[in-house]
Amino acid sequence: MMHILIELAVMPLVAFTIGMFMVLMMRKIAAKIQRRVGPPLLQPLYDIVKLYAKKTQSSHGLLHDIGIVMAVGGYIAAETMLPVPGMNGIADKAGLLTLAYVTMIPSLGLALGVGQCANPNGSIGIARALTAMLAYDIPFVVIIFGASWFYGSNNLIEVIAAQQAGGIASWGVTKMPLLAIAGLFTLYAMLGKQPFEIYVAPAEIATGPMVEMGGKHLGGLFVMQCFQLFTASAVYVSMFLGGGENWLFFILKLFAVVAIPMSMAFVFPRYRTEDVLAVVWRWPMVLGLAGVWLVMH
Amino acid sequence: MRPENYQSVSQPPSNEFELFYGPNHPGIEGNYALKVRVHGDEVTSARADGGYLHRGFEKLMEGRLWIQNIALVPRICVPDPVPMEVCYSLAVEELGGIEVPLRAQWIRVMQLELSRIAAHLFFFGGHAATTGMYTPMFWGITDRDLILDLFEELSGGRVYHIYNIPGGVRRDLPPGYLERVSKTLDYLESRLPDYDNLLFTNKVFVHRATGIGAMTQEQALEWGVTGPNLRATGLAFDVRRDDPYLVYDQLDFDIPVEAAGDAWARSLVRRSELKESLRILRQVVAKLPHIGGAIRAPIPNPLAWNLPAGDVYTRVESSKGELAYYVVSNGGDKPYRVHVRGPSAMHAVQVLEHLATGARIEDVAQIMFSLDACPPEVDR
Amino acid sequence: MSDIDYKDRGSLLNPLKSWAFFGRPPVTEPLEPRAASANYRGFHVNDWEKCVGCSTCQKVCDNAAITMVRIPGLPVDPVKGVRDERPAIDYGRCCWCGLCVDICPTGSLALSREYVHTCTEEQISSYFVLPDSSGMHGKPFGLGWSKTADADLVDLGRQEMRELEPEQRIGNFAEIVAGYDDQQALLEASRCVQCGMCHDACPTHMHAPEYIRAIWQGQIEEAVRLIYETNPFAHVCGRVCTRRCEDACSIGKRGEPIAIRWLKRYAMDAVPHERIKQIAAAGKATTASGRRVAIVGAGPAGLTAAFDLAKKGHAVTVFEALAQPGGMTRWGIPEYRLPYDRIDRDIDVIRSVGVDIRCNVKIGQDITLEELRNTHDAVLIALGLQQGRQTRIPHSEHEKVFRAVDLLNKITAGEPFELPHCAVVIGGGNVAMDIARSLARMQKQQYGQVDVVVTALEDQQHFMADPDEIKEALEEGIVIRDNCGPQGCEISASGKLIGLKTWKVLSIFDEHNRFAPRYDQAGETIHACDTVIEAIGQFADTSLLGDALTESLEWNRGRLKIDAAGRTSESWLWAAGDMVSGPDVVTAVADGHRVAASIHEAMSVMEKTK
Amino acid sequence: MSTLQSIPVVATKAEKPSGGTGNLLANVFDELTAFCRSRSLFMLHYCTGCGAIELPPAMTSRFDMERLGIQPMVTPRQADILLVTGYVSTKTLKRIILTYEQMNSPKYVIGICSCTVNGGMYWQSYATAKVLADYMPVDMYIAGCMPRPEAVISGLRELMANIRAGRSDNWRDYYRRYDHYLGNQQRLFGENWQTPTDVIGEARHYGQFGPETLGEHTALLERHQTPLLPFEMRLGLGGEKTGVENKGDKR
Amino acid sequence: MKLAASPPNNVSASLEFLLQEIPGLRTKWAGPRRLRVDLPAETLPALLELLKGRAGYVHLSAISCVDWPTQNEFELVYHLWSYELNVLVMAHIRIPRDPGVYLSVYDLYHPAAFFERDIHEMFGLYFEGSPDMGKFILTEWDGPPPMRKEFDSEAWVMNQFEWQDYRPDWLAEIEAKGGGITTRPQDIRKDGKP
Repeated sequence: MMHILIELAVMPLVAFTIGMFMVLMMRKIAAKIQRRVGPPLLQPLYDIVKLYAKKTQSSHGLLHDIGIVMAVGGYIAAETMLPVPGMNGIADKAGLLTLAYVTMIPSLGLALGVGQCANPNGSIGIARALTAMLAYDIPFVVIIFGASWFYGSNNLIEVIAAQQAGGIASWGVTKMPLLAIAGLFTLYAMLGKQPFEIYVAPAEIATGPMVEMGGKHLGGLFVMQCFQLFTASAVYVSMFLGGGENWLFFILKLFAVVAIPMSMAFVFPRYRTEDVLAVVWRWPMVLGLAGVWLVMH
Repeated sequence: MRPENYQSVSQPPSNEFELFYGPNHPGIEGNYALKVRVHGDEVTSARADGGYLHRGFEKLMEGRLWIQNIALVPRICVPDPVPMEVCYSLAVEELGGIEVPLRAQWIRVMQLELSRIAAHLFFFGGHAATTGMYTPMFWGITDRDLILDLFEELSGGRVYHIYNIPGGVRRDLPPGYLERVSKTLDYLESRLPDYDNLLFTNKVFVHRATGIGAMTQEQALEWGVTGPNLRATGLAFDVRRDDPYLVYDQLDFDIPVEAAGDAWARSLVRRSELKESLRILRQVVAKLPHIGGAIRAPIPNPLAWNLPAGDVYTRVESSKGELAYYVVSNGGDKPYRVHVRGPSAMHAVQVLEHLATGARIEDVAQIMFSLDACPPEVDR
Repeated sequence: MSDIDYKDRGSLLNPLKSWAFFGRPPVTEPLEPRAASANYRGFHVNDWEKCVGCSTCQKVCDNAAITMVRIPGLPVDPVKGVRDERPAIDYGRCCWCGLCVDICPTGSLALSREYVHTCTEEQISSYFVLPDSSGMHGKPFGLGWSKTADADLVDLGRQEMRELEPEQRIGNFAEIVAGYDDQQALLEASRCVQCGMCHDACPTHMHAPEYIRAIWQGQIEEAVRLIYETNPFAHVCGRVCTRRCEDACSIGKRGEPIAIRWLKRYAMDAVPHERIKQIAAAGKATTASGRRVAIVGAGPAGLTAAFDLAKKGHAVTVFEALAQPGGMTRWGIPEYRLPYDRIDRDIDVIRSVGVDIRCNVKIGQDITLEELRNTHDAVLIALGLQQGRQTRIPHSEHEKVFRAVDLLNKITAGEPFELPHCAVVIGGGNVAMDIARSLARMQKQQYGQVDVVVTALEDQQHFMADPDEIKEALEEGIVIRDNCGPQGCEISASGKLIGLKTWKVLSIFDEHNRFAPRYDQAGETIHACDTVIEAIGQFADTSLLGDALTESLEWNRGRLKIDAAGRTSESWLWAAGDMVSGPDVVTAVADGHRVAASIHEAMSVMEKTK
Repeated sequence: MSTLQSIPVVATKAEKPSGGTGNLLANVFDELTAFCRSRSLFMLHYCTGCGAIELPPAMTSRFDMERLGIQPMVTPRQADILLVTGYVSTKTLKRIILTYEQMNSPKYVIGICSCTVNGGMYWQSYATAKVLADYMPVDMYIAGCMPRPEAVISGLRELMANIRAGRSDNWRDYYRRYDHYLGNQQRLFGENWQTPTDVIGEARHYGQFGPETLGEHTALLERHQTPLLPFEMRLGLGGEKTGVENKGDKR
Repeated sequence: MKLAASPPNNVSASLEFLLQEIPGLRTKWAGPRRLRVDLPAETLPALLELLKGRAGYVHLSAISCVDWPTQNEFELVYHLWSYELNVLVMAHIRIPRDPGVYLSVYDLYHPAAFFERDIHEMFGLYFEGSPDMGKFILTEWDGPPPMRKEFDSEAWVMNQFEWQDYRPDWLAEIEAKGGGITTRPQDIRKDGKP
């Protein structure tokens, strides 16, 4: 029991740390394409510490605070369901579908918090965020369905074990390439970077949900971003890239998975909202359904 | 006196709400504001709100000597200051009957075109950034900086050159300057394919920009649109060719046009214009070494310089459109009246209001940036 | 116009080509500020050695960013046009346009290549700086935007004055200088930067910047009014002033100074005489004070004092020994430099305010000073230097050896004298030039050719005379032999003067800066001539004071001792003019004002105590 | 402004527990926050004047502010630095004050260009405010018209050093001498000027209350102030409008 | 402008011929492409209609207002450009300063709306029929129309604002030695002394 408790504490910490470096990687990739140096190594940490150390905080009320707690808490809960090398947490109690649900909590929490901020930009932003969630969650569920069908389980521990049994040949990406591509696409949309960055959109709606966030609220969102990057990539790695045999490979896989959308993000503008729906419901859905069809036959 | 930002919040009808674009908003160019009323995603009405950059230039200029105003005029349009200086100088020269030496005229053309390139590079970045793509901005501003380096070497100032003076220019070219201009031109030319790859052939960008803020040529003429925005609707008019000043009639350049009149066409026109400016600069660099002589016509002691009474309307083609100065002298040592007709005065107010109405929220910023509106020109 | 692929639809893959930049180094500059370009407009530097505190930068500054600060300990020299003021710059106003640099008359101001200055709110006073050559933070960054020849906003060249050509002027006494026409005057006046150095340098502190500005604005009468505020000898000073103002002019630091004298002349000539009289009379006291002042000598000093006192309502009588008023300006200056009708006009203006001038009254003979003292409330003696100094070289007592002032007097009076065929002038001052050139004109008229030699101790660069005078003299055919120390007149056996013997001068002053010329005998020259004219200086004839008064007055090195206001040790007697201040028209005018003020004050006191 | 000299130099490191009472952990924590604050500065993306034109170069590749941890942020809530880039017209000044009051402390104001110090080249203009420090405390000035990107970066580095050393604390001054700043604002905007932020309430809440927080000008404010209507949320959640806190409530 | 090619003779002739239809109108060529037209205020709409309808003057480049308090008049200058003729017509009219009302030309030229609004703000001149005479730039200004000649901006500023009070060390040192500021910039300005 103690063992589980420690894991429950450590897993989010690990996720946060890795996520922070993913944020750094993202900013470094941007810097590289933009021909500049970019931020120093611990910049994401400085940002978060600074935000939490703000001396005055502008809270718009209880729901504003709770919303952020929900956003971060949802991901913390998700981390405990994501097996990492050596730690399974409560992964065997929660399946992929649970995970999919849990990862929706942050968006809903955010919606709650932003709602109380009563800034029209925030409201538009959260509407867009929920639309985006709607967009990527449907192919995501299809992919989960396909993968679960294939592995015969939606328990991630079993899914990972099944993949690790036969090396690369038994990875989801080789067994179900169509689903893997659809998954990558969905992951891209999930991360919400250009061209799917519809809900932050500084030039349009002044960073949308974040518009009224400052201090610890914004810090919470920064933490959430770290978790989000880790969660999305860890889910993908677990489903298609054989999970983590050991920490080294696991981290390499995680970063590789995140690096692909990040490298594309900075050379594209963002779509309009309906374009996101159109694109995400078309390509990953078609690929996903085809993949499911293949898996089922 | 409560700021009206807060006053009107609860007023719109229940199915609409009001959004403030600016003055503190990344979707607005400079310090400017646009109040839009939104129904769902669609803008039902838009009101421009200027004056945040109002300094009363026209009043200030009435209180300063003819020469002191050269420091003031570039501030009227910060991203593209040279046309301001040149246009003012041309007006003063015409009033005073001063013949500008040929060499100074060629140097002015060089500056004008360099400034145009700098402004267009700025524009690409800004336009791309409104659609969420920041890399062109980073590239554009970095490449623009090389032009600022050239300006710094020429005039001692990166942004405010204050280099044109009634009668000519203030300093001669530094030694070896034209070679460095040439080198920068080479570099910029080598960068154009990168911009094409990243921006002008970017499927998502094309998708985002096509059809946005479209106007027909008739509408454009009705609303007083000028410059690249007018050329994007298919009318090949350019003050440089059709109302020539300086030595533009001795230069060989084309006037790029596009037919669509939308944000994409406006971007493409500027892209082609940038190439034309490079072409003009090549000609200037080739020609300038063969033009000797003074760089400035003798002007009297600026502290005691009366210009004959009269009025004059000078126009130049700035990167934003038709820039004009109406200068009146009553025979004194200061202008009696200066009226600055900034091209953005049209673009940022009624054209923007027209185009934004009926547009989608996500396109409002793009419409403003694609018009390349420069708020200080509106506010003055 | 399409010259790109996928123009209408775009491509998804093309943007990915930008991944090439993963393999390229960043273009980011190091954090430390780069060196600015060679003519960068950074913070100001000011070469205090060159700066004269003229404040022209302050006037051109469109942002009102420049404050003039007086710094004790810096050299001050109004005569050379140097003030102990330096510009301080408010970087809360400055826009670094560099107009101050381009207009700086001395070229002392420049912008450096330094451009970083940051401070907190407590240190905001660091935005107000007094630039010197060390740079804003004491670190050298090198000069950036500085003055270049083709970018000078100061107009260094003077309007060309039309003059008679040498061949046109040599045979007559017509005025050489034509004067400016309207256009020229306007252009010349527009060169002025209104620094006021001329005002400071002028002995009588004429409002030169103001009247130049008035001329530029076309308000000539206003200019005349301003001139008359400080100088009733306006016509005279418009022609023959020693123009200290132009020596001080800040434009003259690098170029030709403003032709202040010619502008004054232009203003005076452009306004009708009757109008000038009205302007000059403006401000005259409407009631008579009942006080009577006697002034001895109708020269510039005496008449200026008379003008001032008469305007204050005092009854002024001027006694002049010679036939016409004007003093040395009439009797000492040749007509080609100063036509007599111009002196007459000045005097007419002075008379028009109520000054009574009595000529041909010799004090000491016709009337004594004691009598004047008894009949007047105050007496001013304002004598000119009418007596020429003598060299006292051997044979200088010969009848063919003259004093220049005596000859000039004769020429003015039209008295006949034997015109020399061949004259040698001793002296290198303006008087020497005057007599040489006057003689040359007469020679040309009478003999058809010029034969005048000017010898002087100094070399030609250091002559006391105006360079213009020397140049014109040479043009007129006068021979100048410098570095010649007169040693004696050569007398022929028949007692005729045949020449002047000079030795070559090695040096004029000894190491203590005392006058002690050393000669080289080897350089002995005999200048053949039939007349020698001494023009080595003048002195005043104070014999009219009478022995008793001479005895009771205090003296100082041969000159009357006066206090700062011009009062002698006798409380009823004031002295002014060349006799106390040395030969100079404008100084005499200044003297006149000073004693007039003093006399007026003394009489006001008398009024009260009565 | 003539009162400049009377501004007390705010005590450095006022937050630090004094003397021996501070334990090691607290000191380390303070050091860490000071360090992170200095290394992570979000500047508000607000182009108030012409100096803003040199910020894009400073932010972009050539001078890359991000390597110092400085990045632009879009809304005042997120930002630490308010860059006042040059002249502020009266109209803009109102927005800047609103913006400043909405930012979370510690916040820093940087006055760029001549115009923020003494009116700059628009000193004769009827439309611009002249001395920025009259209306809000300024932490750093950068000279130039406009300063080059290098100068901007030098100024920011100077600010970072000050923050690191715990010196840049002028934001407290706004709370402690609110009456002074409000007085100047009222002089320019009229006496019925009010902002939606309850500065006095915040000062009390965060322990920044000083003897000069209240005064004649705040008394005037109370007299003229009209309660700001709470923004009606149509979702029925209630709550307040952006940054609007009803001033009457907290007293 | 000097280098500009003159418009063909027939253009200038036909333009002048056309303009003869307007009574009380004087023309003057101010440059090769600049035709100055002075006309009574009441005939301006007719001129604009003529130019727009018959000479292709579709572009209203600007409306400039000049205040002539000594004549108690406002001068309005309509700068019109024809994309066909490439000649700028500057139509000058004078209207009395009081009451300062004129007709809007918005119906003919939409850009007039901006310029008329601007002139209304800056000069207080009212245009009847203009779509919007509300404030745009000077929304927070309650003084007189600032561009009028009688409004002295510098005096107003000196009265309204205080300035930075610098106390640099060097100045204190100099003052201790007996020197100090002699001429402040405002001392040399004729108008607007504080």
